[in-house]
Amino acid sequence: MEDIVCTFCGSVCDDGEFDVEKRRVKRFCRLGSSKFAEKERIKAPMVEGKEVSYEEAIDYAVEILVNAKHPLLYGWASTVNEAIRLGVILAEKLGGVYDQCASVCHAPGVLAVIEEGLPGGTLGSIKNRAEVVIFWGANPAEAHPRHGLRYSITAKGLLVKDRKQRKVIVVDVRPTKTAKMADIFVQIKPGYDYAILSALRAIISGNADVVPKEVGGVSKEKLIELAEIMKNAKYGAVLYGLGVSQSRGRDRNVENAIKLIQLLNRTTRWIIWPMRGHYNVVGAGEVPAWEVGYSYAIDFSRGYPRFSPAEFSAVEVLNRKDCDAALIVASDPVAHFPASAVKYLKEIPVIQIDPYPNMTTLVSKVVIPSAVYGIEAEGSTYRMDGIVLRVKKILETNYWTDEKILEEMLKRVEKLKG
Amino acid sequence: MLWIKNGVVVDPKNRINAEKMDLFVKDGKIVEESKVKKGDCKVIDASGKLVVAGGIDMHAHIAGGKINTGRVMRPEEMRVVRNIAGKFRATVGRVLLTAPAIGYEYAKMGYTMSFEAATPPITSPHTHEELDAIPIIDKGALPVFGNWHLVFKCIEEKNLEKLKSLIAWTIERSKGFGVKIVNPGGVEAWMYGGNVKGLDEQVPGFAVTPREIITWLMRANEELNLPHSIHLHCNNLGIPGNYQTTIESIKLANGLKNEKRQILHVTHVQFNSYAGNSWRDVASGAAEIAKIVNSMDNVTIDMGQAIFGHATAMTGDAPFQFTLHKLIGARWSNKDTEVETGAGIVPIGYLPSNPVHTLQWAIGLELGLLIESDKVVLTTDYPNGGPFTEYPYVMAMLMSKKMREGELKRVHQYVQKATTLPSIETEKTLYEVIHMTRSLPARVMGLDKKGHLGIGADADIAIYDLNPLTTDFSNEFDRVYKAFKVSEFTIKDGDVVAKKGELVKEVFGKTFWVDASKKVDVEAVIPDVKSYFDFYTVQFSNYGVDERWLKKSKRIEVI
Amino acid sequence: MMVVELITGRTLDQGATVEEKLGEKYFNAVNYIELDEESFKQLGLKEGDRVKVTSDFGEVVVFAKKSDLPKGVAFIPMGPYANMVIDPSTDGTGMPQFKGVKAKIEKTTERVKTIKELLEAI
Amino acid sequence: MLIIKPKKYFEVCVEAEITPDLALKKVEEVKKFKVFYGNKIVELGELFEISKEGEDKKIVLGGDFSRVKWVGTRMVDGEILVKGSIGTNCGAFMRGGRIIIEKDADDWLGTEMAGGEIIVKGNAKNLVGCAYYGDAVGMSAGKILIEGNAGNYVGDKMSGGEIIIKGNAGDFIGMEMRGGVIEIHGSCGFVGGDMRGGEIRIKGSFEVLPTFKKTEKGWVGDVNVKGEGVVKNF
Repeated sequence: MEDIVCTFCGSVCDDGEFDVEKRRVKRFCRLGSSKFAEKERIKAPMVEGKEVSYEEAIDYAVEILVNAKHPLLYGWASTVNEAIRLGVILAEKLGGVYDQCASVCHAPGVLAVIEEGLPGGTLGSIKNRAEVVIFWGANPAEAHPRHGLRYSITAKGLLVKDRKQRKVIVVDVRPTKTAKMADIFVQIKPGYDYAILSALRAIISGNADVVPKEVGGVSKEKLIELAEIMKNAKYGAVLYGLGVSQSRGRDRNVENAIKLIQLLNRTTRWIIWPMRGHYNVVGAGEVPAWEVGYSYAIDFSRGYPRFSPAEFSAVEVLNRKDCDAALIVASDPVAHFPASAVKYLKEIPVIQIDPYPNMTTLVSKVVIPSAVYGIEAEGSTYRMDGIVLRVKKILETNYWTDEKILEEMLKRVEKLKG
Repeated sequence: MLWIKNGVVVDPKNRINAEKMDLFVKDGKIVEESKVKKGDCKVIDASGKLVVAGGIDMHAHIAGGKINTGRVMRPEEMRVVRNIAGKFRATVGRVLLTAPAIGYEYAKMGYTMSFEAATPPITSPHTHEELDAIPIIDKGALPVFGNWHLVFKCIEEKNLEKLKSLIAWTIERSKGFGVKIVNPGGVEAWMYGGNVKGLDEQVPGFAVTPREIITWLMRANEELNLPHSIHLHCNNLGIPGNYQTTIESIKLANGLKNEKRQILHVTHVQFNSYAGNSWRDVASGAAEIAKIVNSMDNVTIDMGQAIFGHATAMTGDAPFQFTLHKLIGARWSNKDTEVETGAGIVPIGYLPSNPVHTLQWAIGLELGLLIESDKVVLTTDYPNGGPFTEYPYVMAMLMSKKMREGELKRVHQYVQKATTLPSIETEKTLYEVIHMTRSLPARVMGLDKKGHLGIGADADIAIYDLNPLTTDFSNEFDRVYKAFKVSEFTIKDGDVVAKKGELVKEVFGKTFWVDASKKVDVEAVIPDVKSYFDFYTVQFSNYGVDERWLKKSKRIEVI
Repeated sequence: MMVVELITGRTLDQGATVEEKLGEKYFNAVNYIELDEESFKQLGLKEGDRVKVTSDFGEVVVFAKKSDLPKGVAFIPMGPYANMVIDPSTDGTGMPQFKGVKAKIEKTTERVKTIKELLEAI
Repeated sequence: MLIIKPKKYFEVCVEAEITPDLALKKVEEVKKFKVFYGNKIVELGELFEISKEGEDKKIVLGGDFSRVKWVGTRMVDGEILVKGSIGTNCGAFMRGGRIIIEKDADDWLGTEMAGGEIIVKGNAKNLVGCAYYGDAVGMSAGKILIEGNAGNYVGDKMSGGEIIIKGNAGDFIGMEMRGGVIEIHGSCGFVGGDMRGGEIRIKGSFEVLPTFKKTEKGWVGDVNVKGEGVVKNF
């Protein structure tokens, strides 16, 4: 089968070739190939370690959720929009909290968008037009291995034809694998992204005189050089990663970078975009945005949606012990949340829906295995730049899809809630 | 089955003006009396009430990347709670509404169809996912063509057949409804930080001009004979002096004719009707625009009325959005979309104390009043000019000089010298306003089962607590406004969905799209399309929307 | 003993094994700390030795790995080991600080816990 | 004076928009006041012991209120005395009166406050006197005094009023500030990014951004927004 869509990272490559006999995918990177490889699965639905039917597991799960005062519904980045939509409606009906993986990933970027907007473009604009690409706190060589080839570094575009016509700059706190592919590497002191961005804005707007000799471990000369490259590019792109959104300054770093892009657009063209992680983490934000107005950290306890990351992001809900049950779909918070949050997850009833056993399985009271989207089921997903791709069904399975499981849950919840 | 008894019907398409009559509905259609068993009918007593077809919003931004980014960047818009979760969905939104809120609010107002006015073909799957999430109303979406490299290429080659094939292929792939053109050439120029300033300025990197883009797409559209004409957002939007560009663009329709509908629809013309040289001496060019539109028999427009209060500018006109961001210093989102097009989003508000905003408000009304009712559709270009929920305000204003006089007193007096609004005596009749909100948009979009109440029409019906036979529309404007805000009954495909502003049933409407792929040899353009896919970031086979993905597809085949 | 600025992040190995979290490969992909050569010397470490990482928020024992890092910066792949010591507070943003946490590093003879043991200890 | 004490440990947070107006009502009426216990709407009396002493417009919150949110929101006068700690959004949109918190305050204290006074005897967390997401202006008038430490993002988009922190403050203080005063007796991280006006006084150490000019008045900036805010030691 051709033109298979990858369901690993936010690059969502759609040019894979799948050999059904050998169960192997061609053309994808190591991460994509691992996604399509055969792995250990959760064998059957389980309640407290005992195998049960799907219906029994769903009944049990729904009882927990309906009786909860404030259930947390978390995950969603590795499933399709159809399932996410049901998850959002379920959270609304249950009066719970909807939160998604971005809240420990790129969500600070959303806060920045609220402050300043998002002057961006699709990956195709970068591939075809960007003569300068800056990876800021992003390491696609390890997190999005084919990004450079398909969209940003060696991608062959219409106006920017190849690598020679494109300048690649990496700004990071360490010489990453991506930094080694760059024309220029700017190594900065951890925690100084904000200050450096402020300095660049000052230099570009003609206030270089106030900028001190060194900012965040970077000399003023180097900053001026960087500013000149940015000003002189006909079309440039800043692609930022978790180095910006997970470190000191978080949303403020992104906000400052957006302000820099706004400034550059007064004289030339620049765009900025986050290097989103999971294949459908964008969908996990887009779907709730059209269904209920916000993209993450959404509370429905009052019967209508409210947004507050300081209170309703999953880590805060858990740190504050502000939930009494959790439904985890297509995610592994036990592996990826700080220990304090994991500690509380261990204390409350957890329901998991996932194809694969993971650390969250170990703390879950109800485990419901699901089909793997992109291999065993189809559905729509959003690439990191919001371009929609339909992941495909290649193989048959007896596992239920997330969509079917959630639909059954929703039916039961609606019945119980009247 | 439904029997709507004793209503006072206004149905301009069928030349019915305030006649007392009964309507019958069966299987979602309006049928003859003989087709129903009256005993089995649910009866709605519409005595002394106005019965009209469901309203049609032919140009709004209701789904897709733009409005959704708007929602994410404006949580303050989302704090207005409209419905608490219960039997129906929780809905929120001040002007920017969630998808369920869009469906519910249209329905409560007696509107039953709305078109998403601009979707880049590559993002059409997103647009359709959002359209599918909007309950009750019927929907459609217009893919954009005016800045697409492939379109430029066909025009450069002067190959009309290829262009026709490209349009047919794109509309089928994107499940689109027609050909939208946004600032032709200007958005491509924006990729280099520029814009195009006139119809004859060459688009950077291409041997084409906006004039050629419009003309060629118009010709291709006509040869394909699509239900809708080209749908043009003119160059120079939002720039003082732009009314001349608009007039020149309108003239491009000269010489072409279509039996059923216009050749050219120019959209949200309010934003393209500015005289003057700068924001300091900006004035209305609406009278000139009205003159040219009235003089032509193949051009229609919609108003793009500005409503005082909050709004969000969102359009494919990316360079304009950046200009707006610089002008007012507000947040700014931008989306350069592959080699297809671009878009931008900026929060705005219209204040009656601001001379420019007041001018915009007045120009919309001038257009609505000065242009013949058979050529101007009521829109706010939601959410650019403001909320669609204020259509009743515009309807009432068009029908009452007295209401306008009252409003003119509370706004910035700049409008007195900069517009003709204070001197306009015209009061549109109810018949005209119903036409402007129902039968006309249906005709403009080429929908023969919509916008009227004749036998065979879709049973999309609105009943208002307003007796046209006894209402003084000039003086009772407040009552008129309130009556149109909230329908007594809204009926969608024969189902009563809302009653006195309360939702009673949630249904899902259809998505209308046009299939002209049999009309031309689509294969003629495929090699070119495929060669362009080297510059796309998705595979050719993964581009577009399959019909089975749509919740409720309504394919309109063009033969 | 020395104090470092600890960062976490994705690696190819972590990514390629992320759907097999209860397996050996994932364990190996996330249970180490990268330090620069000088820090290695300073702590008297050789590749594969164990170090104890202690921050204000917890402690964890991981294997030591030499890497091309600036002095004073240490890296643990994102995952359960890193999460024992990162700062869980979100400072009002909803996002814990996964990058840039002060941590104390010392050579140890303590065992590296398995993933299950790690979870039990929380 | 109304005295309110929790009856039990709350399994999830409670949202109780209590203002001193309640102190003027009869106890029976106060007991019926609606609060949110997770997704359940319950009566105040179901979760709290309520008693009344005298008629003054004052509420005393005894016991632990650290899991109770939105106390004192939109209050215009009177007094709330919190004997322990308080939950998030305390004193949001407050226009007058006084809130005294004897222990700690959680995030979003005094958000968009437009008058009145908040005194925290312990520590405050993040987003003190800020604007809610999407809003253009933070605290515009009134006074917040924190005797202990405060977290990140203090006085974001603040346009007036005064925030005094006797201990340390966190990072990113007075960002996009337009007016008013922030006084920190201890130390803090970055201050005044994109500050347009107002004054930030710091006794201890802090980090100056590279977009401030050193003048006799102190550090003036932020030049990126042609700002005239002042950051200085005192």
